[in-house]
Amino acid sequence: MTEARDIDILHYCRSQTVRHLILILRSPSEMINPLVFFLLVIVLFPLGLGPDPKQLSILAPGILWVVALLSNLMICMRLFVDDLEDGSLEQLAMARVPLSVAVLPQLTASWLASGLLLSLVSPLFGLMLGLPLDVAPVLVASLLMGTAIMLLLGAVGAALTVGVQRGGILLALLILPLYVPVLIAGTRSLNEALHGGDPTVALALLGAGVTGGLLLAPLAIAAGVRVSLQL
Amino acid sequence: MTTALLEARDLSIHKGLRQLLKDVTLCIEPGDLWQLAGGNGIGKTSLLRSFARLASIEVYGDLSRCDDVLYIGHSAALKGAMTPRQNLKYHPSGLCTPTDTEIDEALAAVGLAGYENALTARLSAGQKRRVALARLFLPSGRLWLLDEPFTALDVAGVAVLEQRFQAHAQAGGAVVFTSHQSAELGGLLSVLDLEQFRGD
Amino acid sequence: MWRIIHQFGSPPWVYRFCDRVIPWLFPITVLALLAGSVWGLLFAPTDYKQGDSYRIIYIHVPAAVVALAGYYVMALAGLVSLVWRIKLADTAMRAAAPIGAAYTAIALITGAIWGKLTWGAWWVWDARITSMLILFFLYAGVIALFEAYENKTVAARACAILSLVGTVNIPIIYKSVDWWYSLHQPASIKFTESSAIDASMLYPLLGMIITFYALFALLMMLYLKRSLTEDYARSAWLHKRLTA
Amino acid sequence: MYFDSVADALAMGGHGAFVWGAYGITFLIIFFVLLRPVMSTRRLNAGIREEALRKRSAKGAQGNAS
Repeated sequence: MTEARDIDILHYCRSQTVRHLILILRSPSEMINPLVFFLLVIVLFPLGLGPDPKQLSILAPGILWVVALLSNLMICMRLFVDDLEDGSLEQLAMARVPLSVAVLPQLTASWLASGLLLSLVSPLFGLMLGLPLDVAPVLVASLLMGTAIMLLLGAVGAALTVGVQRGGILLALLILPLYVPVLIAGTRSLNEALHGGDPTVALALLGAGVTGGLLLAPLAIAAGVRVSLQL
Repeated sequence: MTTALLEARDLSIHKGLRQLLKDVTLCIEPGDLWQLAGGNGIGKTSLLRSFARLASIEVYGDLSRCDDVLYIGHSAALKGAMTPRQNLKYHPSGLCTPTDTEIDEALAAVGLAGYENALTARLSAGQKRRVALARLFLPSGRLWLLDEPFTALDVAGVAVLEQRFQAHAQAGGAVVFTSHQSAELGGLLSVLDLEQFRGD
Repeated sequence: MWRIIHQFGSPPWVYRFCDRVIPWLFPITVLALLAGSVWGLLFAPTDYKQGDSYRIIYIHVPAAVVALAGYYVMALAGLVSLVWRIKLADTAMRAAAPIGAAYTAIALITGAIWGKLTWGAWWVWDARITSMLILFFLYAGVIALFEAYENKTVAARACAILSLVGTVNIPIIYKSVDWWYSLHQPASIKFTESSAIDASMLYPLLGMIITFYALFALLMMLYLKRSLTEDYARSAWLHKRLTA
Repeated sequence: MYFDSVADALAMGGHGAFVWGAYGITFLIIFFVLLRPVMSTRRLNAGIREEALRKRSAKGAQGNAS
């Protein structure tokens, strides 16, 4: 019984997604904390800007997206840290599927626990900032895609910086500039929806971003993980 | 066409500006048991990792090996929040897709029967090591690359492992491991002293 | 063909090449810089709309153009280092980052000064300036990542990956910033209305752009030579060259 | 020269400080970026030469002793 059985990529991905979901469910605070962070920062804005609902609703798209971006950054900072420390990352690299595929289950699980959750809750936060409820579909749709792109980009940065001391700040420096197009397209879609314009162009661009990100980012993430395993 | 599981020719391993090892030439055939020996810092782990292709950036030279490799490093890739059974079932190396009975048998073989559903975080260091080594009792790769497999094991554990190594070699597999202590592996064991490959 | 490529990968050859070219390129570049500045500052005619403040264009635009090109030089070196594992490409990549960052800084500072004159504010969220600022962060990221790793071989690999990711993203960033700006565009003078720029203004500009490229090449060689000296401090060929 | 006098050229139609300042800062940055590799190459070279010299004299001393 020395021969390892041939493995099926789909089966492998499913089992790894389950692994990461179990881990996330075992420590739910990691999932809840970014949401609480999101809520806290949303609360800070009216306190800093004044409670005028009209002014808040003008700024709401920008606020929501910047905060989503920051909470995404927080998630990316934790992304590979534990796995590098306990050796899971090197075992991932030993898997007989391409590493660029092997990293996807973790990203999927992370996105389900962060991006998806945040997007679904976001209309609530939008209401707090005076956004009308009828832009909620655009808000949710743009965040669903935006968080996915940001997670993919952030994972590239995370893979490159996990092995480094004080990688957190460095990560922010590396990936925040790359988030710019997502931020622009995301806020644009919301602003269009708010002012009776057509948000589909911006949403379509976000969709293109998800596709492009899914195609290219895993290659960069895999290369980055190999670099971090070198240390 | 060779039957070798791993062939290294003139492998040199660097770390930054320093050359750790040079001209490492080694052929590992089915049935081999190799111990990588040498003092601290000579590069045992680095060589093992280069065999595993985990350290590809600073490795120069030819290396060909079979795909069917199991590697266990210093850190065991165990999650404290999962049970030993889950740790083995959803192991990130994904070398095999073991059934629950296979997992239970493997855990029993390393003396962890009854701990299948305990949280791994609650186990002792030696028990955690056993969970990691339980992978050797699952259908798992022809070439084993093991970094210090005997650490944190008691005498009985070491004996179980040595028996397993021999069985694996007889079944046509091969084991490469690093260790400071000498293992009781009968006539099968070859020792590779890395001192002869020390870099400049 | 292969021999030429191989030569480019050979440190002694490159070192000798730099040693031979620098004594020529250095004075030529410095002279061209001075001549171009004098031309732009003193001999080019005044712009009828912006007055003499437009003369900043002769450093601002060349710096901005070469800063962007420099990122592609860096990424290309990164690609070569990733694919062919040529150590010299690592060195070139490491050299390009601080030079590019310096060019970006020049473009940003002169842009701010120009902005103060045209818009009355030191900082305006103009599409080009914003893109330039993001480019600066991208350079800063590469430099910081390189510094963060202790093992410089590994650091170079990480930076190569990052600069390639940046290369894919730069056009997207530029386009999206343009798009963002077009939505919020305030009614003010556009940065360069170069619909029909007069030859007497254009030639010094072209001259300065070429000079800035030459300066980039010169700086690359100086940094390459420096890094080669550092990396091959113990090798025989360098000793022979230095003690001869 | 485009300007009538040196004073005119310095004034730049009232924007003199800005225009000349921009050129000044640019040249300052270029100067530092040029200086850095030149100086550190020089320092490294000196180190290498020194070491080579030391090695040679050590070898010479050894040769004399034997």
